[in-house]
Amino acid sequence: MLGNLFAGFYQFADVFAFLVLSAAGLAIIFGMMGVINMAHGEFVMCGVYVTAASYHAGLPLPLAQACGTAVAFLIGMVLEAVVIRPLYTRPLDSLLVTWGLSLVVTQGTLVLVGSTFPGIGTPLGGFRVGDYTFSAYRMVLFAAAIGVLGFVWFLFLRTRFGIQARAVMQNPGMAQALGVRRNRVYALSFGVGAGLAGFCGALYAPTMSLIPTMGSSFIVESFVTVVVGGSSVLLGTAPAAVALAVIRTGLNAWYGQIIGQIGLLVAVILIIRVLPDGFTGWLTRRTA
Amino acid sequence: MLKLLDGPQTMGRGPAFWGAAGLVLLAALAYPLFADPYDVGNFGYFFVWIFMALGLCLMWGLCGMLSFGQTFFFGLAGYGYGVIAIDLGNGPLGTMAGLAAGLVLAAAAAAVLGYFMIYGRINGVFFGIVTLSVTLALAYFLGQTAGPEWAIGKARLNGFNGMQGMDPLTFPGPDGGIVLEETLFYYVLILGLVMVYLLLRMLANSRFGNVLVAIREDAERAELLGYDVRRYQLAVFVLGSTLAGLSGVLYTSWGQFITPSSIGLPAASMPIIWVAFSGRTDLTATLVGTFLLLLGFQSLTIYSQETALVLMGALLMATVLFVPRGFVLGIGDLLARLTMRRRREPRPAAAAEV
Amino acid sequence: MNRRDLLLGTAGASLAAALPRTGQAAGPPIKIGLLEDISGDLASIGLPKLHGTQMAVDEVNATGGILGRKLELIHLDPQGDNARYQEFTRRLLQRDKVDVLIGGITSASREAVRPIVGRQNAFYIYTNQYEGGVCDANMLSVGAVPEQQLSTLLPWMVERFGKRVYTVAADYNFGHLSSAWGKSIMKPLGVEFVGEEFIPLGVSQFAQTIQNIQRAKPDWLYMLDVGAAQSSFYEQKNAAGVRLPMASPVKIMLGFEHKRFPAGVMKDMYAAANWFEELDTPEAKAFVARWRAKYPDEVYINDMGYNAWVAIMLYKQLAEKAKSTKLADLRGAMADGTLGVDAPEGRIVIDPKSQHCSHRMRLISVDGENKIKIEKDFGDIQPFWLGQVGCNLLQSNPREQYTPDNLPRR
Amino acid sequence: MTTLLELQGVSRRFGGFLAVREVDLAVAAGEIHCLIGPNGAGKSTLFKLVVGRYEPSAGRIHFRGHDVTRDAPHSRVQRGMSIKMQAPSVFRALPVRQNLHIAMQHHVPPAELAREEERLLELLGLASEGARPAGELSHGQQQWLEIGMAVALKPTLLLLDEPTAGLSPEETFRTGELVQRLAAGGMTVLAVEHDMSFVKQIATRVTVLHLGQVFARGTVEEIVADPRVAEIYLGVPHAA
Repeated sequence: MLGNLFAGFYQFADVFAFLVLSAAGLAIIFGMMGVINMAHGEFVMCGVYVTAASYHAGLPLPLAQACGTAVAFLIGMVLEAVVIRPLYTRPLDSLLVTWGLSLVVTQGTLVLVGSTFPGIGTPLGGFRVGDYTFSAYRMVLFAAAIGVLGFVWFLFLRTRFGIQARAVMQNPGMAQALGVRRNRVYALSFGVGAGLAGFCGALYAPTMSLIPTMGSSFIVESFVTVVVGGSSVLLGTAPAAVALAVIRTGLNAWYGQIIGQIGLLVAVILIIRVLPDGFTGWLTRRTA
Repeated sequence: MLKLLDGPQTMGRGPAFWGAAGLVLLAALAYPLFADPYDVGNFGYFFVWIFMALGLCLMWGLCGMLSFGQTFFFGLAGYGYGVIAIDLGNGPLGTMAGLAAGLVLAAAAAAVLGYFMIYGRINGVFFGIVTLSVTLALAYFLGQTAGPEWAIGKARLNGFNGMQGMDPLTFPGPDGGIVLEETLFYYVLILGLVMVYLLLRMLANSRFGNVLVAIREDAERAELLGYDVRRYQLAVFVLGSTLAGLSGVLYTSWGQFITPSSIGLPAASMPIIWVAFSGRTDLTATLVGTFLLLLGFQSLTIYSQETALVLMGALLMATVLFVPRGFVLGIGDLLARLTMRRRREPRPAAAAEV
Repeated sequence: MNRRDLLLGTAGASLAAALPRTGQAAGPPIKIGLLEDISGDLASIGLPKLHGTQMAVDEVNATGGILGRKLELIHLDPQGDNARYQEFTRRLLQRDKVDVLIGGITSASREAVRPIVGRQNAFYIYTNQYEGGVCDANMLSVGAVPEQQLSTLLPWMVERFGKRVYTVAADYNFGHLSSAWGKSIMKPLGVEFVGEEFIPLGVSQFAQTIQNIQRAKPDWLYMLDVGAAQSSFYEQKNAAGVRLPMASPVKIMLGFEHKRFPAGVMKDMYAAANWFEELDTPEAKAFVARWRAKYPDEVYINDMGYNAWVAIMLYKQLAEKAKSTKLADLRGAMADGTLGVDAPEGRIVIDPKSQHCSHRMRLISVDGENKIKIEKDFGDIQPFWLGQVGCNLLQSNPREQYTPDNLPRR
Repeated sequence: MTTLLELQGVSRRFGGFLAVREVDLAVAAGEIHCLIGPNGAGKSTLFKLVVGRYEPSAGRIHFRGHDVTRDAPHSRVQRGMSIKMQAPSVFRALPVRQNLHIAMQHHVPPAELAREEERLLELLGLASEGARPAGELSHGQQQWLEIGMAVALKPTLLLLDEPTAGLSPEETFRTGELVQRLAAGGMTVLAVEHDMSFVKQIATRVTVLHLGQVFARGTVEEIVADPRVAEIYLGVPHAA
């Protein structure tokens, strides 16, 4: 009994963590700048590869994961300045440019690093509740997902950067007139978005097989979560992840993975039809 | 009617443009006389995709609707063609019925999906996301039809490995009909492309086309000029999607094979790449650019092998960053500016009289 | 210099070295068209296949070519895209006019190629192990098929570990068909299938599956997952503390997971293979040494790469016996059912009825240190199933793929 | 005089807020009717109800004898309404001439289109700007272009939402003249306006809106003379 209850929670926590971690970076970049980052999966892959390489070079895993996150963050900042900034007034073009970027990065990695990369191995082992054994690391992932939401909350509501960022998001012209340096805010936002993608990769690195195209495993789920959530990470992503995790866990458990996957897409279509700006729009309208 | 061939929505006009276009057409018609039959067939194959690109140009470039669903209709029509052709025993009867069925299926699906979205006031980026979701759902669905229970009549959908067993399009004629392949395929597709291109050009410059650009620029304003915006959007969505269906039928006929991977990612993003690269607001640019891009990507794949995808990605990034209106349109603008300067007209838009 | 020049260059160089021994080459080169993915998702499998073919071409050229003609290899990279497979099949057959077409990884790519090969009436060699059943006179299959991999492996697993089986399969033709094969082989043995799951391609998260497995309490797992994303299952299963024996026709010798994953993850994986790099015969060791001398960075010499090498050697035997490269002559040369090649695994013979090959099958396992152990040698196994169900290419050419639930009409 | 547009008890609620409450309004054929009121009086909401951008929460709207309460905007326009929005909303990327063309293409026989465009450009003082993208025009020119587009539909009822916003006094005066010329040609005009000098210049009737309700109605003189109106609205600067 206890085992089954905990198993249900564990399944939910696992899907929830995957949705939140893979979507957070994309949501920040979309919400802040209206840019749909098609290279999101490649930032995740960057986090994975840097983590694995640092780990094989002898760093302890947590430090290697920090490296993966930091490198993705820095690359994000640089790319923002070089290819994203000229396109702020053309959101569809930024979609194309990031798609091109993802082609270059995926295939470039294949040519330079090779078609496979040695894996790490999941730390912490398993534990038992009732009839089932579980991976302890999965609980770390769940905690990390909660942590990411907390971090985003803190960053946007409790820091100077966050206040400026929200001002820019609401009214870029006015914020600039008030002395907010918009370019710096955008660069940092993109960096944070990329860094969170890298963090997602760093966390999942020990649980997956590593190939250059692995970023695509995260893409569908992260897009779905962002679409359902709408433009705000705080109001949208978290409730969207909860809702989708419930839908997907249920469908997976009762009907199998393929129905879970198609069901997720159908949910997206219906939610867009009913809530045009996702949960964000719904919640802001209710509170307005 | 014919004067609609030139107008504000299309680049190029007058004897110089049409003379050049005629020369290109003549060269294309003469090409099989001296070229390797393989190259003729290969060019014919490139033409297959251009219908889909023109459809997207119409929807996205002229009317502002970014559909990520071109391969959805491509796939529906392709599978529809296969099912009908196989079940009616192939030959002229089966394949012609298959062609009709594929196009009707694409058009009907576009009408239903379009009604759901357009009258549900889904627009902008969300239009793209809904069309992409539907497309991926179809690809996933078809991918799991491997079992024998997934058959329509004699035609097995056959999951990820794809459907086969349909004949190429066959016109009625002696000896069981004239099979549309190789050089004949090339000529018939040129004929089809010229017709579709000219018709779309006239459509773009007609009153209908004027309304489309008005909707693209500001849908609310267009509505307050008395235009039933949603009906126009639906009509364009059905037309553009049916063109994708035409590509789907032709592709299936060409290779006698279609799989779910022709529908899902990355296939679904290819039409957008072609049209964006070429210059989405112009039909001529899309026509020329799509062909050049197909040829270029294939050549890159053949000659640069491992680095092909890197080069394609870099090419795309460079185009977007440095030639924002699209590669072909950028060159077109340059030509227009040069000739206009000679005629001392202030700017190309001066030619907007009707 | 692009890769194609490089290939021709090395092939030419080895030929030059060989000339003094073999005398003048007679006639124009024999063109080999090769389609292998070296970019995209499947690059890790396509690269060893390319290497195997290159090595074979160089070796054949070094010993005088075929019928005194040297081999010219033309490789194109379809990037894992079915449409590119179609384009390049046409290109190789119509423009380059290759004498034989080789390659393709997924079954979908093979099915993309076959209709075009059929219309051109060309000769095509498919070098992968696969779900079996293609009855097509234009195709020669070199890889192992279910009666070789599964009829050996599965009964052994049942006897050794028990009768409660849980199947995890890719939701893909290969997964469905191999699962059906498993049922038809194991049902008569009294096996109880305590669970069966089909996973969409590209899925990388398996917590639900792992829990379902724990609930069902199987004796062992029948693994039919495909692709890198799905192979994340093993790491996750291991982390959750599930330790069960596993059997699969596509792991280890094909995906070399024991070279890519940390030790312990693939522990107790069993597979039936016609080739694996650790094979301990003098012929195999010599083969590995030649390969490693040529491609020192190869992560693993997998069975597909090896099969690609075998394909060229078989082609050489066929063409030399037929004294021709025409399809009808080649098929005539294999018609008596004796034509074969002495390969590192043992002798491989072509079955003319199905145009599939016999293989020496060995059962291997992985231990906790990622070391391979040979559990059993099954000897030579014939590709008998197609003949049994009525495919006879000596009499008719249906160009169909048959499966246990799609049998030819008699 | 016949009633062209009639609102009966029209209300519009946003959540708990009643923006427009039980407004009765009749616009007679041929008049220039101005709708005034302080900020937040509900003028713009009322306009959006008339043109069909919002649906009323209660009440009915009749136009030329038809109940159009539930009609979509485009079908009201097809019945003879035409609107110039508050912020200039022209097709910025398209040439000025094409803006007019799109507006009039279904109302003018094809053979006369070019001549009619020319005539309108002249009337709007944009004759030399026909080929420029509309977005490059000055703010005043864009306002005029949009009036031109509204007029090009040959409407029976022309709705003008703050046609003089952002214009200089000189431009405002010329706009007034234009409106009067159109009215003289038989067009009925309903305008929302802030600028009292403009209202005085053109209005034949005035309705004052306050807190979503009709507060007063009458001729310009009556309204200007009404001390209650002066109190809520005319108060300080415009009273002169």
